[in-house]
Amino acid sequence: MTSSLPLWVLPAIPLAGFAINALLGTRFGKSFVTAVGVGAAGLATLAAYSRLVPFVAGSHATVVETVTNWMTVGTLSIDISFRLDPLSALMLAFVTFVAFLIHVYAIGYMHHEATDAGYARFFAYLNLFLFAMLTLVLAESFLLMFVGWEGVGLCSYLLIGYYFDLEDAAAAGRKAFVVNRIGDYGFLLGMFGIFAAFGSLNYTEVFRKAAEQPAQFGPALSVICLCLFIGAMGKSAQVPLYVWLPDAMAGPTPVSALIHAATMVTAGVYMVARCNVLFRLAPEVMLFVAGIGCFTALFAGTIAIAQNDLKKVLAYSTISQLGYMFLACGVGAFAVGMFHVMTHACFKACLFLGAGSVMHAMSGDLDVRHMGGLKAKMPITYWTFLAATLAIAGIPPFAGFFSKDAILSSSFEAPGLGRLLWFVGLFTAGLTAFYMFRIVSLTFFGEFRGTKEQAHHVHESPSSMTFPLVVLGLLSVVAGWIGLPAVFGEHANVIGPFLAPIIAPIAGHEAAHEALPHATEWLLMAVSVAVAASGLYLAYAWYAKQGGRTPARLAASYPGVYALVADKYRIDELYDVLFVRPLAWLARTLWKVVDVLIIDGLLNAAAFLVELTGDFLRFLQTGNVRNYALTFFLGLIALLIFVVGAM
Amino acid sequence: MIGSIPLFDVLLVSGALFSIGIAGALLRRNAIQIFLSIELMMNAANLALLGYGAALGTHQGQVIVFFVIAIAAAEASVGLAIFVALFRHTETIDVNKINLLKW
Amino acid sequence: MDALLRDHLLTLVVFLPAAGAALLLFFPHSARIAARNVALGVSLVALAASLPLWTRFALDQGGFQFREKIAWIPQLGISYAIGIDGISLLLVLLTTVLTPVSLLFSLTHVEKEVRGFSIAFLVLETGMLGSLVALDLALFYVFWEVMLVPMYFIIGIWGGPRRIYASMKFFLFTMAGSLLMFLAILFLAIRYHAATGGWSFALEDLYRLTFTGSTETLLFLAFALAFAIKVPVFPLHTWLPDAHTEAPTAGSIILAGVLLKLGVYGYLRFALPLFPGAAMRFAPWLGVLGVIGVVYGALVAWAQHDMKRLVAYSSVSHLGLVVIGVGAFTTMSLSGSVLQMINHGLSTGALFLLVGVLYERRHTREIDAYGGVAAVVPVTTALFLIATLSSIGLPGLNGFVGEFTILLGTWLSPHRWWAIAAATGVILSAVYMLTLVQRVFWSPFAHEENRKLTDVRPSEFIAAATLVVLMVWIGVRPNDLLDRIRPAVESLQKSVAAKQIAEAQP
Amino acid sequence: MERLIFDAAALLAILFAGLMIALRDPVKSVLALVVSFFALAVCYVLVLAPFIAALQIIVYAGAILVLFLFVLMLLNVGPEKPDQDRRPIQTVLGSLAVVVFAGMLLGMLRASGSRLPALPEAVGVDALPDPAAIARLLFSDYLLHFEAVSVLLLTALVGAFVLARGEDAK
Amino acid sequence: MTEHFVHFTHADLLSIAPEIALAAAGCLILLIEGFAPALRRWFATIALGGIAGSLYFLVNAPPGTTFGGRYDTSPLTVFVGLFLGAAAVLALLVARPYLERSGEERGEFYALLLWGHLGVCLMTRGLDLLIIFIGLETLSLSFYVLAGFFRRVAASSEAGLKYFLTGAFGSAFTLYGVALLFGASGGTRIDELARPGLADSSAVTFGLLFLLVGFGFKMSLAPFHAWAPDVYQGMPTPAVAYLSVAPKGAALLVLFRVFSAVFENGMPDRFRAGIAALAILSMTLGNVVALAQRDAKRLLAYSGIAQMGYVTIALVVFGREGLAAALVFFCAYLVSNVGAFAAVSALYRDETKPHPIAMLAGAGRRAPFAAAVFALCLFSLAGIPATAGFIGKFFLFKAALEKGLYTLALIGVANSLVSIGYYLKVVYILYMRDPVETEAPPVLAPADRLALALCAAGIFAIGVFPSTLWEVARRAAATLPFGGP
Repeated sequence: MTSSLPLWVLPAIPLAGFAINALLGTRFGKSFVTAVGVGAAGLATLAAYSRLVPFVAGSHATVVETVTNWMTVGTLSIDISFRLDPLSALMLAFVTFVAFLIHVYAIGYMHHEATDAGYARFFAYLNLFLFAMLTLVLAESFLLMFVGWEGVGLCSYLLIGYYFDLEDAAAAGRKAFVVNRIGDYGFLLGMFGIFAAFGSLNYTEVFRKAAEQPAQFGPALSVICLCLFIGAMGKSAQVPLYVWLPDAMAGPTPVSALIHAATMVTAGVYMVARCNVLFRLAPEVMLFVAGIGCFTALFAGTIAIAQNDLKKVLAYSTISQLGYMFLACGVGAFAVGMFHVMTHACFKACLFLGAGSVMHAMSGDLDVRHMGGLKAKMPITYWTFLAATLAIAGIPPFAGFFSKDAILSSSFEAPGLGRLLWFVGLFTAGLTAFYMFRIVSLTFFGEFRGTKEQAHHVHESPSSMTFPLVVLGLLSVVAGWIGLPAVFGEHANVIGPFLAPIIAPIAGHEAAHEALPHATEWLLMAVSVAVAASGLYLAYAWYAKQGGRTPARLAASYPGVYALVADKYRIDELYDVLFVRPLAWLARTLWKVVDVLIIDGLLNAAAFLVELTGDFLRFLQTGNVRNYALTFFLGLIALLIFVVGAM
Repeated sequence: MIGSIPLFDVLLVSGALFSIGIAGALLRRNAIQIFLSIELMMNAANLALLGYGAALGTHQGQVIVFFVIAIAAAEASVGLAIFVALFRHTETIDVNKINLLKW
Repeated sequence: MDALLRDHLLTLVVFLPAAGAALLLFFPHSARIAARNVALGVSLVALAASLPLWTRFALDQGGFQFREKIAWIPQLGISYAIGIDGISLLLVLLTTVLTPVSLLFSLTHVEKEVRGFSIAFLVLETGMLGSLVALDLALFYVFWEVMLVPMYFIIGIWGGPRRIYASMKFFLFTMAGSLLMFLAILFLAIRYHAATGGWSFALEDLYRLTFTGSTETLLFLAFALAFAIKVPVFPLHTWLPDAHTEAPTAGSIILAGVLLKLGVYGYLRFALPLFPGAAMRFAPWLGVLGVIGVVYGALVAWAQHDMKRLVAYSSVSHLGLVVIGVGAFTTMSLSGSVLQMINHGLSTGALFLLVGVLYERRHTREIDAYGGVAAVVPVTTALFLIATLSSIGLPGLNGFVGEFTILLGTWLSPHRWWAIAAATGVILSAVYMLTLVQRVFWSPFAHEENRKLTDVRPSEFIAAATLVVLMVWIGVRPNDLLDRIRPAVESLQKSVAAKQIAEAQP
Repeated sequence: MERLIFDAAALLAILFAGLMIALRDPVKSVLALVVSFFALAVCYVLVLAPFIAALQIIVYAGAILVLFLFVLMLLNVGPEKPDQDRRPIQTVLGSLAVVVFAGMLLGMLRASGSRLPALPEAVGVDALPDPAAIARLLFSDYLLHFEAVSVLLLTALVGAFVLARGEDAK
Repeated sequence: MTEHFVHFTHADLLSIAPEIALAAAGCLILLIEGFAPALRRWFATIALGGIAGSLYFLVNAPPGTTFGGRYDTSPLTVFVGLFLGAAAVLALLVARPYLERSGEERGEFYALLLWGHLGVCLMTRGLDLLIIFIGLETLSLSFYVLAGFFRRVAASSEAGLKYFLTGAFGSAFTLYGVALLFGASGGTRIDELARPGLADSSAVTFGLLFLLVGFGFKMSLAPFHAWAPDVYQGMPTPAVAYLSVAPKGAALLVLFRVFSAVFENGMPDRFRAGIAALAILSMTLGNVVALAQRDAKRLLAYSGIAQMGYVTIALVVFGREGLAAALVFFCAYLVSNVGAFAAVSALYRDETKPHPIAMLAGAGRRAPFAAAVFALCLFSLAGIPATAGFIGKFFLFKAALEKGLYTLALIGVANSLVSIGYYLKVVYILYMRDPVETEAPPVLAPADRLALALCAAGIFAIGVFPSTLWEVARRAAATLPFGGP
């Protein structure tokens, strides 16, 4: 494929877009900005597919393209080189595509959101994000990936803080960056460990060495993987580092859709999958990953039930779904995890955009308690939203069903705690179905509960917004079909074999797990569908039919529990008390006590002492000559005693 | 020889006078008396010089003393002039009272 | 002229500013504009003259280049011996870049005693350059001290409200260290005399001396103290916040940008190679102090209400990292440290500059006096953001490369836990810098008087943009610098190793 | 014989010296000093320095001390009042110091004095050195001193003139 | 007895020609004062001419000793003579405008200054304790008078009294010391002291210590310093400028001569320790008390006390290398200190009032040149590199370390740290404090400018190119009699 354009062009295009918009955007007005920004995204997508199509069609052989050497220090030598293999291909495929759609959506969404300057800034950031994300995905070395990794973090920071003059937006941006930095700390240490162990940071070399003599690296790896996973937890909002994601909803909705649902937050999963060789050599860490994932899924799900802010609910569901993905990775089903990443990108993006469209219609109001009956007013939004909801709820044949089911079954068949994980996952599935349909019911069914002017302002969004909705809606129906379970036939599952090569064989670990008997498969499917369906029904019955009396009664009867859940278990407050305040106190103390009081105090005291001595001795100069003569004479005597006395 | 004067008699006298001179210089308050004491110290030195000179059998001692007396005279004239000049301002030559310049 | 450019290029670079200062002496006291422009012009010429150093620098050799040697006090073997290796090359260029930047900024902001200011600044530049290129300890000491005087005046005359205290503190702190170093230098020369019968203060000659443990330790401490104060290493850092805060913006830029580096530079150039044994014995202490510096500086920075103080403490934190890199003494960490010196010079310089932009308009450094000004001064905000990102080590900008190589290098050294501890700086720096950004530029618009804030003037923009460009350049092509650092660092390590062996067998 | 006279004169000198510093009235103490100087002159003779003895009487007792008296009259400073402002520290420390010093000095002088021979006996007037010898020394070895002293005296002269001259000049 | 009565050779004449020139110039001035007061304004010129002449004769004087080994003409004395001459010249330059301002322009001032200078020259060139004593007295007498020169001003007269009483007290001890040494050596020539076995006699020890305190008094070495601040404050500034430099150098040289004659082979440790104690006391006391001073001249007095403490280290080092270091130090001290006093005399309007430092506030703007030179001198006194002061300390501490006097060196640097405290205090008042008074200080007279410029030039010349000075100083010191190998 000499003719095809080199990989570095893919990130380069949005970077150029960013540069142009950042420098000139404000001068030439919105249309120019739109052209550049969306154009860049589109071009990037085209470029990506121009590489993807031949790749998928041809042999899925890994391609590594080196641009140049970035830095060489001592034994460390980092090339700027990109890698195209099934894993990055998958990511590339949906990242570019979804990103493009969301750029399009943003045209309409941001149009009256922003001044020219703001508009330009927004698209510049979006392009920058796309650049960083592509770097992250295509990087061939951990360090280059880290560049993208921090880059996306930066963009999320900038975009969350897009409305910088809102207190909580500004705070949320900082929070996101700092929490991510905590994860990056882990990532950094992981990289150090890797370099110390393997003497390189290039995937190819590291994974090869690891796969060839696993025994040699075993102990080191468990630490390394733990550190890496901490990084992933930060980026992918897993307990306990998830706290930034809900706040991140303060950003414009397209941002939430693109960064905080579809792409960036899945980087953690991607990284874990990327390092599957290392992780598989650290089984205890794998278990940890699965555990964290599973718990996060459940934990976030429960919070989602009690939230009334549309985007908040979606945010928690995102966290929960990310939990699923880690669960999959944790039980060794990396391919399945990535599959869910892909499907989730479609339906969650769709949900967010739908939410955005609703918000748009409700003139900025996101509280589901003010909505209701929007079905009629905004059909497209409704239908696409519904499709995506069914997808996330795991109703066949929607996309979510297949990926989620695959996760559940692979955790079911996992040894050890597998069954437990499966059960929790299953319960969470029901939970998901419930809270998702809860908001659907509250938003689209029943009577409108908002104010008058909201009521007559409500309208369907412009085509630039509905078009992506439709596309994504469709995708959330069909995207799952590339990963049909084995029971639908030998070659029903496309994605699995496609991703198979990234799960490199490790010397001594032959990945031999026999598929479940079909009967069990069917049974599991049935169970999960049943659970999901019941969740749906319950939500429909309670919120759409009887207008939420039962839940209200429940909430009333257990006020404490309800309050706790509604307050997201007050985790933020907990962190505040545990970490933030003590550190702030420490900082102040160090400054006021150590710096000012002790160090400066001592120095000033010394100086003062000298001056004081001077001020005192000064008065020995009495002005009386007799005293002078006396001092002279005493001096002489002292000298005499000193010198003669020594004889 | 019985009658001859041992050198250290001379020196002791000079030492004693020197010490008395110092005592006067330190204990008197009247500038003139202080200066007198200093003159006494110089005479003590003269005595020592003469004693040594005699003991060493050289006239140098006397020559030195000759010069010292000249110097002392000069010093006296200047010193007294200074006292007079100061007295014009302070109306006293009690050095305890003369401390414009201090600290 | 050609000969001058060929054989005495370095001298030219060093003394151009001083010549400019001498020229300014003859200007009438009232010629403010002229003085300004002449100073700026001279510093730019110096910059231009220093560029050939970069282009003509031979990458392949570890030793000193552009050497010149003229007898100065022949009886004592003191000579005007100068030359640069990769390390000093970069610092020299940093100096020649930052000086015009500061002067450019000051164009519109120094109104009082312009002539004096310009003179002081040019003399300061010569002092800094001189101590960077000196290869003779006596010469080095002279430049090292000469630097203090103009900086004392710059802080004391053009500084903030507590400028007197700050300038005095600055002077006394630095003197306290360097006086001991002065004795140590004399002692070295005397030892050399005793050993060889000849006199010399030349670095290369004194490198050859070897000492018994205790003597070496004392001498090392004498040197190290001087440099540690300059760096500054915790707990000798308290002069820095005051000096940086009270100094006029241009002064802060130079202080943070260059003067602090001279501490580390001095350590690398003198203390380390002269007394490797002691240096290695004390390396753990150095590392520990560095770690403390990183965390302590960051935390205290977080607690500040004053923008300049915050940035000043951030310097303590960053320099702590550099010190760790030196302490770890691996090729990687050393190169990282050198690179990080440049990075810190650029990023912190830019931060001070932009804080200065706000200060010159609002005349307060209180963080709470601002808030939400991004809307009023977008360009300033953007520049400040970039500087911030560079200083918190965002990949793609210069800060990251240095930070990463230092930490990785340290991790590979015996002192792995330093890296673990110091890496927390990654988190903390984000905490305090982003807090600053949030409280000054973001969050709701707080004070009406900020409405009339004007965005950067062209001169200010050029000054800041220069730095930003350099940040990006180094971030993207660090090799341009690393290639020049490598030979210097390797030869440093070689000489140290060699001398340690020499000291091993008496 | 000489020794007795010497000791007597010496005692007298010391006695009046003590008196000189003891007396409050400056005039009296000048007179005491005059006596003490006369006694010293006697001692000078006995240590074989009649020429100096003469000078002592003429210049010192004659001129200088008279000058003192003259100034005292000019300024007519009365005696110190005993009660007023005595400085105990100065007095105590001073006296102590003098005692200590005298002790050390005398001890040293005894030691060094005993190292040198006693003075040769003066038998008869002719044995006394003639001033010519001194003059010879004065104009040979001590010529330079002689010239130097001339400047010194000139300085003193001018100095005294500068200070003591009446205000009329300016 | 056969040769003529007066021994006075041509060589003798040539060797004292410098002093004759000085004396003559003084007389000439007095004559003019007496008979042609109209020619007043030429006094300074004549005085300068006299010094120029004396220096000319000094340089051309036949090397070797004259007056029977009692008077010395050697590179050392020539060097010191030039040093003293420079001090006198600068003092005279400052004196003229100063006296004009204070309406005291009288010939006696110049005459006495010249004769005092003559006395100092005698001290430095005399190889005979009595000559030295006479020189000392000549110096003292003329400066007693100069101290009280402003008869209208009480402070001046008081300064005269204090200087006179303490000075006379001090020289009595010196005289007794001379007597004791004469008794021990049987002569007054210094070379007669270089007799084996002399060193350990107690009389000699006492004699030396008496000389030490006598000349230490002239050097204003603590604890014999008490007169200095008061006298400096009351004395006309130009006279102080000279007094604070030249006699100190001469006194130290004398001490060097005498000690190195007596201790031909090494100074005994008890003496070393004693002198070191004086040095330490002087440095510390001078610096610490200077911190507390509010009057410019008093501050400089204490700074001078401290500086003498430093240079006394050279006497502890002893021998020719010690002397060489001391010579360099004194040259540096000359330009810095005289410059400082010149600036003081230029910066204050009313000479007869005290000189509070606070009055200098804002002088940096009101009198840029004088203030700049003042600051420069202060930095030089503080020993900042590239100034003369640094060079002085450099060679001093080098010599000390070479002798292994580590403690002394450490105390020395510790003290110079303290000293920075008050030197910078003045600088900051000059430049960083807003003026308390608005009227400008007197316009600089050309002579003042010249003096200041010369000092500044000297500070830089010595500070940047010290090698020549060092070489010359070493050559000069090499000719110190009994300087050891």
